[in-house]
This record gives sequence, structure tokens and C-alpha cells, in this order.
Amino acid sequence: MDFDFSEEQRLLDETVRRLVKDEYDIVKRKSYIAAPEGFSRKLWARYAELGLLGLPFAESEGGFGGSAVETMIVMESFGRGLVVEPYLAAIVLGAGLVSLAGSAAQKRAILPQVASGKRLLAFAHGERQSRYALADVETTASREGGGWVLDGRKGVVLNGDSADTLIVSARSAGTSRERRGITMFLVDTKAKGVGIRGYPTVDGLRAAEVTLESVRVAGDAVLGEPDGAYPVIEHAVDRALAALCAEAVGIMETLNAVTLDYLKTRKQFGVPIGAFQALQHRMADMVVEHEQAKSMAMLAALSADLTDVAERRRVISAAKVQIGKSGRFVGQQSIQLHGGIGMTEEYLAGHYFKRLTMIEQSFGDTDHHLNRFAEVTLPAG
Amino acid sequence: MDFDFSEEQRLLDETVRRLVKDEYDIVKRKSYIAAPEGFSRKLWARYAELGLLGLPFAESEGGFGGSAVETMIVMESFGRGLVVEPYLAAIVLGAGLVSLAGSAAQKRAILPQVASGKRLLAFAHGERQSRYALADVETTASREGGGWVLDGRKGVVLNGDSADTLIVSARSAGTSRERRGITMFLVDTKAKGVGIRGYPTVDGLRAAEVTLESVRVAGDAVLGEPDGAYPVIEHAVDRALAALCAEAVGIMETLNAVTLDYLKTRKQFGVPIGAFQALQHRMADMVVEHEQAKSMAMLAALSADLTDVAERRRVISAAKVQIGKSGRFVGQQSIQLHGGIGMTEEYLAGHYFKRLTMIEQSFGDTDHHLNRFAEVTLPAG
Amino acid sequence: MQLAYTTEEQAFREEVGSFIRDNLPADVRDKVLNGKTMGREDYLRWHRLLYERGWVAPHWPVEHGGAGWTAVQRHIFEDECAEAGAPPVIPFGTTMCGPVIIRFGNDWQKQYFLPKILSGEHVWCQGFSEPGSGSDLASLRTKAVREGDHYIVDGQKTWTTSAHFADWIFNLVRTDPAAKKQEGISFLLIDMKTPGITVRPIVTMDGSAEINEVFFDNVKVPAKNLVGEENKGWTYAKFLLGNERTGIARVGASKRELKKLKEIASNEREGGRPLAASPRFRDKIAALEVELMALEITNLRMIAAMRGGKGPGPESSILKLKGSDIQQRLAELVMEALGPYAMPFQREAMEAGWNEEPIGPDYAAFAAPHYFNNRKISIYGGSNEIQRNVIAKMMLGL
Amino acid sequence: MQLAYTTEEQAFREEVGSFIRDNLPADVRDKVLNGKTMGREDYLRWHRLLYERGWVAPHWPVEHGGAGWTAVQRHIFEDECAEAGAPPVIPFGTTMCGPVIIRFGNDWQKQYFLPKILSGEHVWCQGFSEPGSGSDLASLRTKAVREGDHYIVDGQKTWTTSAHFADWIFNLVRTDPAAKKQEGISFLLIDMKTPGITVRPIVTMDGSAEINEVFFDNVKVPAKNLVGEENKGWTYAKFLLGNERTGIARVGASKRELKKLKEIASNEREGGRPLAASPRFRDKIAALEVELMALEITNLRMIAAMRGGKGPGPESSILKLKGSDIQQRLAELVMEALGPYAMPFQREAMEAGWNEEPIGPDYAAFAAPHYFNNRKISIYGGSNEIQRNVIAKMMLGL
Repeated sequence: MDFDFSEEQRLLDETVRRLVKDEYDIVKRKSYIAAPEGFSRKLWARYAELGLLGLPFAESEGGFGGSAVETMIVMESFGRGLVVEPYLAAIVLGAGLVSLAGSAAQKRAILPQVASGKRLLAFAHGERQSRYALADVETTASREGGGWVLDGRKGVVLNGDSADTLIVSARSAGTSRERRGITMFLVDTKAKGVGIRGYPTVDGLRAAEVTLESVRVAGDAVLGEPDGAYPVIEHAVDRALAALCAEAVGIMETLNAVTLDYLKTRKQFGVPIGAFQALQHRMADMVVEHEQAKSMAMLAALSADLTDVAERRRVISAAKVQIGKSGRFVGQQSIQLHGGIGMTEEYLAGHYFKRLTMIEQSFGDTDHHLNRFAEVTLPAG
Repeated sequence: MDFDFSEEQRLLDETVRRLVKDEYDIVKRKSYIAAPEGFSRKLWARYAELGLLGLPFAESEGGFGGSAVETMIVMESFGRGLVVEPYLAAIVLGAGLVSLAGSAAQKRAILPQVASGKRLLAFAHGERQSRYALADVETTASREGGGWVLDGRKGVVLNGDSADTLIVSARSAGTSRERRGITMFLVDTKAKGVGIRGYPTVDGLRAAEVTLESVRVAGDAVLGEPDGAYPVIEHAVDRALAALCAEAVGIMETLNAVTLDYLKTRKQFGVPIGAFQALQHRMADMVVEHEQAKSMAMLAALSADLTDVAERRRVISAAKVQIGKSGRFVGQQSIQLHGGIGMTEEYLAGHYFKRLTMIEQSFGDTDHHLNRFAEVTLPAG
Repeated sequence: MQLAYTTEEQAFREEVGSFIRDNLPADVRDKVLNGKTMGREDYLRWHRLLYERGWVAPHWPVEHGGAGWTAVQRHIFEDECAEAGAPPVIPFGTTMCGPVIIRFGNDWQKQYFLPKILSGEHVWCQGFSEPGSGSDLASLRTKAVREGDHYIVDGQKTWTTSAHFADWIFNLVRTDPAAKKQEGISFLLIDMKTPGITVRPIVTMDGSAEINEVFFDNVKVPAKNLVGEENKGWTYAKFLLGNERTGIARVGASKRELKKLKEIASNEREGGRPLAASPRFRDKIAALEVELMALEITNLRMIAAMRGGKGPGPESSILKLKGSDIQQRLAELVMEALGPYAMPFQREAMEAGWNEEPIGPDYAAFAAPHYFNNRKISIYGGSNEIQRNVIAKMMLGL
Repeated sequence: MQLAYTTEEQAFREEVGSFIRDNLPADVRDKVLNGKTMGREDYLRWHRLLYERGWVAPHWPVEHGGAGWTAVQRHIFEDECAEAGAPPVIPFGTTMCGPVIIRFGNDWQKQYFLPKILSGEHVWCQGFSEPGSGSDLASLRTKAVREGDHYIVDGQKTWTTSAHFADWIFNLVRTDPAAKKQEGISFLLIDMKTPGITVRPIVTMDGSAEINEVFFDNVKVPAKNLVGEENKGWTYAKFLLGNERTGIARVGASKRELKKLKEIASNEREGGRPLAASPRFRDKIAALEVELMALEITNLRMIAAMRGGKGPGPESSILKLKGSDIQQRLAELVMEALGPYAMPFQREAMEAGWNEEPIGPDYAAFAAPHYFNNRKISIYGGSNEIQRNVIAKMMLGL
């Protein structure tokens, strides 16, 4: 048992920390967000140079063969700096799905381009009615000749407006909310019938509503096994959840640091406000929550690729629950302890708080994952 | 709209407060508990003299025609002093059921004896499997000639070991957990086939396990409508819940007072511990919780006899939820703020804490009543 | 003891209800109910209607234009207005500055300002907080130096709600830098159009701009605008802060938001069923509703206690604590109910007149911004930490 | 980075597991698993078995009888013992006084006391707390006056766990009343059979009597029982208190209790179905299980950090805070699960050998008393408030 990074991991950690420290502050971040795609293409190219974009898939696939621990290292630093580039959407989810389910030809065609930063992927899966249920897919896929026709709508597709290729899930068989019968397709965002309405999200990122009207794709656009996409989707989303947990831990670290600094410097009634015991105790609880969250983010990273699916579910959902609760406490209290300044757009805490809040509502909120956890640990009946 | 007591109510309040103040402290209480029945017969006689035992039923029935507000006044003071006499079991529940459901002859025979303190009633209703579900009755009643035969077991019958007469609920029709089909019977505790195993409860009161083996009762032992006891039971229990809420509010008042006193007198690090802001804020929250609980206990008293049953349910369950949450916070924190001394048997706080804890588990805990409340305010579907 | 309203109270309630039904402009109501951005004119349209009815400052003495209501009537009025979606009357003139002028102002001030507060001709804002003085208000540093029959004011105020459209500001200024911090403060009324005043909006994290910084650079203020005596301003500020806190629980507004939450939770789906039917989410709404029921009674009890002529005491801190917690949790549950559709940022959808197709349901745009914006409720008007201090010190003697 | 145990660690774990299976007396295990009253002999039977195996004080230096384990091995050992229902080793000798004697004691003390601590011949208790000194330990007043080659001790200790069956007590006493409060304290070892010592049990609200008051009336203690130097006792006490806190999270015991809670919740019925299937109760168990999972990792991380030779720091306060909260909530949920059957008070059912028919299920008798007794966990060993102070001051520099 050990919690130490390998030499390579330590190097990766240092590299990403330095990069984020150099390239990110609240002013620079604003300028990245102001770009048409909502992030910095220049930084994206830097990530490619550093090998980050090929991190989560095998060297044989054009990547660097990192595990979920490497993803954790990257995402924790991205959380510290509140990075806006679409690493989660394009790399963890997009490339992750291709790597998990793609044919050799698909991998060859796509992954090197992803690793070099030339192609952006997005995962068009959730729908208006689906909330957090991964099997709740109503977009349809019908066979036509050797190809398929896709019809439906996808909602809140992360970075859907900057993607070159969408990975679209659709119901090819079965009834609504059934796990069996879901197929994934690679769809060019410029294909006929694809409508994309991009928009900013409240946490400074981008997403899109996607409409699919009689979108025709060839037979080789199918990603993975027809009707059998659910287990792959669940696995990729579990990886995304582990990555989000790490990002949240990085955010909490920064929030705690700036709040502690504020407690030590802000004076009221002639003393630093950190001299007040009620605020000291609050800050102590924030530290405890960060430690608990960090523990679970580590466990999630170590479990994101377990072959025992029930155990993977148990750990990933537990981690999301812990991060949700810890994040809510740390986020709310960091604003509260700052007082008025914490409410303002120009101060950094609010931006971290907003992202932390949206992480809780991403890919299943605390209630959703508490239920998923309990289904493993306390099966009904 | 007003929250003032009438002149009679004010007088009642003063009388009971004085009585409790004179006759109750932690040492005297211990001596009452040490009596075979677990309470003071002498005080019971005093309550009778003062008219308290006839309070909740009509003058025409030999009582004093008080409403649930009068019961609240009595119970809040009983809470302040942690009174152990079986007012809830014998008067609010026992006499309440006779008054709500009894025939003229039954009322004539029983209620004046109750009011004078000569006869004690107890309500033998809950069973091992029933938890908090009032319709979960498996004890059976079968007709035999003009009478009935009762068989089954009743559990945690409050003051069942000192009662002269039990009001036993039994299933005369329908299936387990069905509301229709429950009948109440007046059963002499000395009747053949009645077994009573009395014991102390963790909060210093008494209860009993009751067994009924082929207990034969006459036709006139039926209390209320055969098969139709459920609405009456629910009404009587709602009254008991309102009374328990008031008792809990009295307990919280005392706990807050002794805790505040301790904060002001106990010194550590050269100052009263009440000088520490973290403890000040805790105490402030305890005060807030007591006020919220008091508000709901008042509302419960004013709603305990509403003819609109759904509205009565809504208010009574809301009150029980509020008292449960407030009571748990006040109880736990009063012990915490006391430190070691709060853990000891010889100090009063622990006794109040224990009773407050058991009130939360009486006639439905917080979860149970949150569900009952939601069934009215957010009906499923 | 009874909670039902008396016949007279019930009749009054119906009178208020029918007045609102007949007069509240539909577009203003829509903005309030849906949390859209409110401008000066939105507030003033309703303000003028109340003024005409004689209800704009009901708590003032009758001779100055008040309505002579009981505390219960005030509560009924506020509750009905809030539940129906009427906007609040901007409090800085009617609830804050007006009573100070009535109590401590001179005759000229009364004659000049009070009618204009009532009519809505003057919209006011409050110049108390400064960058360096948050909870420690008395440490303020904006100074006013007497020169002839004027004061010259220099300094900065912040978190100033409505300053971007206000006509006047009532300001705490330091007139004696040598005195102990509470003792050198004066209460000065300043025309916002005076040269040297700059207003800079503060954008809050939800993207709205309701609050401002106000800079005073060599601002010349007539000495007749001084309220009461020089260096006694702290007394007037304490009077102002201790005054008029029955609305602090915000029960009416929370009842309105609870209703909206239930509608949203019934409309949103989880696994094909209404989210409101999920035991987990249902429990959360129910638990919050119970707290709100209790707070309503606690509020009424304190109002009833005021009938005896007693003013609101430190007990109002109880109302502020629970009230802010409930408002924040309501916004939190609305956001949770939206699931992924809390994410799209649709600032423009919160402006009146926007009529494009919303992203997600039409109530989605407001959910997360409201949650973020509502974090302020436990900070402003005395943070929750200050409220607990007040209870501990003033109610409990700790 | 990996959480799985190494092959060696796994082998060690199996060795511990099989030792427990082969040796732990069934009746002792039953008492621990069912929360029954434990007597001196119950603890000592297991103590002696561990002693024979060389595992009774594994953290001691090997030359004094320690096992030379890594921090991970210690964790594995403690976790296995707790989960299997082995009683804890009474810590006052092995974990508290022993290391102080090893570090600061003289040769006679080492030779006389250490073997008897290991063998169980001497059971120890701790004389720190006094009626007037709870969290403010250094304000203690029990005094020791030197007379020739003895000290005369007068005063009172309280909350003294195990004093009713202990052979020795290590006592903080004031030897210089004129010095500043931390500087006049000495660390004295006292034979409990010395004339003038009276032990009075303190019954706690759950009805148990595990703690005591200890009175010292003119108690004559040989000067050779002084540890280290006179008036340096505070240093030794701080060493003792800062030492050996890896077990403070009590993860193993909580895992055992969680298992029991699940069994109880599966056995109890609500509306004919297992209580564990009710979404409300299931969620509560699940939420607690998540916290415990996180705490286990946090604990392991801190143990791993100690491998570099660093001792436990203020971080152990994190373990104490979360650990106590989890233990208390576990007991709370067990009590809740019982419903009305938490009410019967069956003190006698908690004594070994009782075999009447229980009232309600056989696990009912322990539920409420455990809940009440467990309130102490956030009070003793530094209250949760003190732990937060430690984090704020020592970790955060506030």
C-alpha cells in the first residue's frame, strides 16, 4: 500500500502544476473564455506538445498509456487553476470512448489526431428527459441500406460547439430507458441534418444543444457493438466522474487557500477575522472536508478501470457523493467567510464556487450517486 | 390572531408551573421512579384535586372541557420538570380514546373514575412488527357468542404495568396493515389470559409487554364502532403527538437554561467558557431551534382537533418533524457543551436528553412523520 | 390563543388581495415571479400605485402619510404582496431614511424629503458599507469636512444597492477623526447628481449588477442636509438598523418560491416520473416546507409580541437566520431540480422582452444564477455570524 | 500509487487473522460484538494472549518488547482485531504510560514497570483530568509536596476510566504552586493500593460505570516514582498526548458497527418490508458508509505519511473529528432502526450470563444505551471543539 507517485507521475504533476501556474489567473482565464470557442487553442496546442492529449490511451493507439491516476494528476491541477480547455469532454470522454470501443481502423483514424490537438471530440449523449439516467436514450437510429439514419435531440453536450466529431448515442433497439439497444455513432458536426446551438455555461465553460434531423451515416460510423453501447458508456462516464472528482479536489484546495489567506489578512474590529473562533472552526471543517474529498478522489482514480463493474460503481459513486457534499460545504463557506467580496465577479472565489457547484450536477448529482452506491451496498429486498 | 392565553389558561399555567417547581427536582424524581409503579401516587392524587386528570374531556363527561391548548400548557410544564406520572398514557391517550369513541354508559362508568385518579388506563396498541404504522395490527378479535376472544401480543405499552384497564386494539376483519377492520376493547388487566411484563424505559418511565391468550370479553367491552377504530386511533394519537411536542418544548427550555447557566459559570483557561465564540454560536442556534419548536407545538395544539383530517395530519406531522430535529440538536449540543459532567447520571441534563431522545422515537419518528407530511403536501403522481 | 385571523383582519386581507389583483401590472408581476431583472421604473410603477392608495409607507406616523396599521395588518399586507408577486417597495427611502428623518430630522428636511419619498420622486440608496468596513461598520473612513455652510465629502462606499438609479443617498461620514470610532460619525443626505460622485457597478458572480461602488471626490454638500447633530450619526444609524425588521423573515417570498419549486419538481422528470415523486427529492422539499411553516409562526409570534408596543428586539436575528437559510435552500433545490439544465448560462433570458426559445425549460435560466445570487442573503444586513453574536450577547448575556 | 496491500502485508494480515480466529475467546468476542459490559479479566485474557505472541505493545522499541512493525502493519493489526471483535488493549499502560517511561523514565522504572505492563500484571489508569480542569488540563490542582524521600499527594482526579480495577495510576500533580501553570507540574506513578486513595464510580447516563473519581488524601508516594525531573511533567504529558494517535479514527470498530447496523436494518420491518429497503433509511446508512470509506483512506494516507519517520501531527485531529462523528451516527442509526423497541431499559441484559427472554429483539437492549454512552466520544480525549482549535492553530496558523 502506498500513496506515492511514480517518478513519471511526479514529473507529470510538476509539469502541469507549472503550466497552470504560468498560464492561468482570473484575468487570463477571462481572455480564454472570450475566444469564439470559449477556450485557448494556443494552450490546447501546448497540452498536445506535452503529451497530455494522448495521456489516457495506449501507446499503440498513438497515446501515452496513462491510467486514471495520470488523469487525476492533470485534472487536479486543472481544478487548481480553473482551466477551461475541453479536456474532460474531448479527451477523457471523447477519446476515452474511442479507445474503449473503437475498431482498430477508427482508433487509427481518430486518436493520433486527437493527441496532436487537431481533432476535437464531444460526447452527445444526455437528452432533455434523461436527467442523469445513462440508459434514458430516445434519439433513434434506424438502419437504411448499409448505413443508419439518426433523429433526435441531445442536450447540454459539453463543448459540443467546438467539436469536429460528435459521438452520438441513439436507440437502435429496445424501449426507452432500457440498457440494451443503445448504439454509438461517430458523426461529423458538419454533416447534413446536424444542428448545433452553442452557449456558455454558468461555470464559464461551453456546451451545446444538438439536433439530429435525418442524419445519415455510413455503416462504419458505428462505434463499438451495435445495441451494446451501455456498458462502454457507463465505463467512460465513470472515468469522467473520477476526473471530475480530481478537478473538484483541486478547486477545493484553491478555495481553502484563498479563504485562509483572507482570514489572515482581512481585519475587522481591529483584528484579522481569522482571530474569531467561529470562523476558525469553520475553516477547520473546510480542511477536513477537503481531506476527505481528496481521499475519495484518489480511490476513484485507482478504481476507474476495475473489471469488477459492481465494485467500480460502488467506489465511483461513493467518491461523487463525498465530493458533492464536501464541495458544497467548502464552496458555500468560502463565499460566506469572504463576505461581500466573495460575491463579486472580479474576485476569483466565485468562479471556483460556480464550477464546483456545477461539478456536483454533472453526470449525476449527490442523490443520484447515493442511490447508485446503495444499490450495490444495500440491494433492495 | 393572537397567542395570548385566556385568563383560565393563564391560571392553569401558573398552577402547573408552581406544582412542578415545588414537587420536582432530579432527586425527588428519582424517588418517584423508585416506587413500584414508577411514579408518585401522591402527586397523581394532587393532579386529580387540581382537575388536571379531567382536563381533556367534557364537563358532561365528568371532566373540565379543556382543549388541546390546555393539554399543551400541562405538558410543557411537565417537560420543564421531567414529570414521570402517566399523564400521556392514561389521560391524553386512555381517557382521550374513551371520550372520543365511548358510549354514554362507558363514559359514565370510566371517565369520572379517571378524573378522580381512581382508575388508570393504558393504550395497548403497538406490536413488535408494527413499528410506527398505526394500522399494522395482528392481534386478533373473534366473535364468540355475544362477546369476543382476543389473542396476540402488544409491545411497549406505556404504563401498561400500572393500568387498571387496557384499551386493546385488535383485528376483527381485513388483512394485516389494512385500516378497516380494527376494533378497540376495554380489557381489565386482571382478566384471565392477560399477561403483563412491566419494565422501566431508558427515559425513566415505564412500559409493558402485554400478552393476550384467549382473553374473553363481553360485547359491551367494544369501545367505539367495530371494525372502525382506525380514525379514532389516529385522532387520539395525533392529540398525543401534540402533547409530546409540548413536553419536548418544555424539556428544551430547561436544557437551554441549564446549558446557558453552565456556559456562564464554568471556567476554563481563566474565563467562563461562554466567552468562546464557537460555543456562543452553538447556544444561539439552540435558542433558534427551541423557538421554532415552540411555534410548531403551538400550531399542533391548535390543530389537534381539526375536522379536516388531512390538514390535521399535515400540521401534526410537521410539528413532530420540527420537534424531532430541534430536539436532537438541542439535546446533543447541551450534552456536548457541558462536557464530562453532562454525561453523568447524577446531573440533570442527561435525563432531559434521554427523554427528549425517546420522544423523537414515540408514535413515529422524524422520518415517519416527514413521509406522512409529504403524503399530504406532495401527493405522489 | 388562536391563529385564525379576526373578521376585521380577514376583511383587510381580502381588501389587499383585491387591490393587488386589480392594480399590479402583469409585466411587473411576471418579472418578480420569474426572477427577471427589475429596473427603476418597474419598482416605481407599483410604488406609485401604492402611494395613491396610501399604502406605500404604512408604518409611518399617520400625520406623515402612514396608514395607522397594526403589526398584524402590516404582516398581512407584506405577505399578500409577496405571495402575489408584487415587487417590494425599495426600502431605502420608506423603511430606512424616512423614519430617521421623521425622528431626528429638522422641519425643512421633513417638508422637503418625506413627500418625495412617498410619491417616488426620490429614489434613495444607503451609504453605509465601505471597502474596509464590513461587519465592523463603525470603522468607516469616508470623511466630511465642514467649510462654511457646506461639507466637503471624500471617500468611498460599496455594496450600494440601487445606487445606479437612485436620486439620493444617505451617508454615514466621519466628521471628527480624533474621536473614538463611534463618536465622530455624522448622518448626511446627499444628492446623487452632485458633481464629484461616481457610481461604478459591481457585477456579482451570477452576472447581475444590482450593487455598486460609490466614489466621493471633493463633493460639496449643503450643511442643511445634516440630519440631527454633527457626530451623533451613529445613534441614528443604530435606530435605523434596529428598526423595522418584521419583514426580515421573508416568509411571503419564500412561500411563493416554495410553490414554484413544487411546480418545477412536478414538471421535471426522473426515470419518466415526476421528480417530486422521488422519495429523496420529496423529502427535501417537505423538510424545507416544515421549517418555513415554523418560521411563519415564529414570525407571527414576534409580531404579536410587538402589539404591546415593544419594538423588535434581538429576536429578529432569529428570523434573519432561519429566513436566510430557507431562502438559500429553496434556490438550491430549484437548481438541483433542473439537473444538467441548470448549466446553460442565459443571462439575456433574464431581461424583459427576451423572447427567443429558451435552452431547456423556460424556468431554467434563473435557477443557477438565483442560487449564486442568494448566497448574499447570509452576508448582507448583518451576516449570519453577526446575527449569532447578537443573539448570544443581547438575548443571552454571553 | 496503489491501495492494495503488498504480498508481505497481505501475508501479515492473514497471520493476524488466523491468530485471532485461533485464540480469541468466544465469550469475550461475544461481549465485544454485542456491547456487553467488559470486566478487568475480559480485557486481560486477550491481553495475555497477545503478550505471549509478542503483540501486546508492537509500537514499543524492540529492545523493550515491541514488534518492530511498520505503520501499515500496525494499522492492519488494529483493523483486523477491531473487525473481528477482539477487545482493545487497555491503552493506559501500553500506549500512554509505557512510552513515557521508555522515553523519560529511569532504569529502575524501566526494569520494574515495563515487563509488568507487557504481561498484564499491572493494569494502569490515567490521572490527568480534575473537576476544575477539563479542556484546560494545565489548570490542575492536585498537589504533591516532597517530604524526605516521599511525596505527599492531596487532591482529586475525575473521569478516570478503569480506576475501579487498575493497579497503578500515572498522575499529573502540582509540585510548584508558585510557578506558571504549565511549569509546576510533575509526572508521578502511584500504586492504587496506597492508603488514602479512594475510588468512587461515576455512573453515566446510560447506566454504566466505566469511569471514576479518584480521591487522594495524604497519600504517601516514594520519590523514586517520579518520572524524569520534578516540574517537567507537562513536557511528558504533551509527549504522551501527541503520541500514538493512528488508532484514533477507529475505522475498524466502525466497520464492525456498520455491519451490525446493516444486519439490524435488514431484520427490522417497516410496513412488512425490511427497514434497509426503505429509501430514507437506506440513504442514511449509505451516506454514513461513504464517510467511513473516505475516513479509511484518509487514515491510511496519514499512516503512509508516517512511514517517512514523521510522527503524527495535528492532522490526527481530522481523524478524531470524523471518526467520532461516524461512531456517534452509527449508534444513532442503530437506535433509530429499533423504533419503539429502543425504549425498554434492560441494563441486566448487558451483563454476561444473563439469559432471560429479551424484550424485543436480542440486540435491542444495547441500542439506546450505546447511543447515550457514545456522546462521550466527542468530549473525551480533547473535545471536538479542542480538535478544531488544534487544526486552526497548528495546521493553519490562525
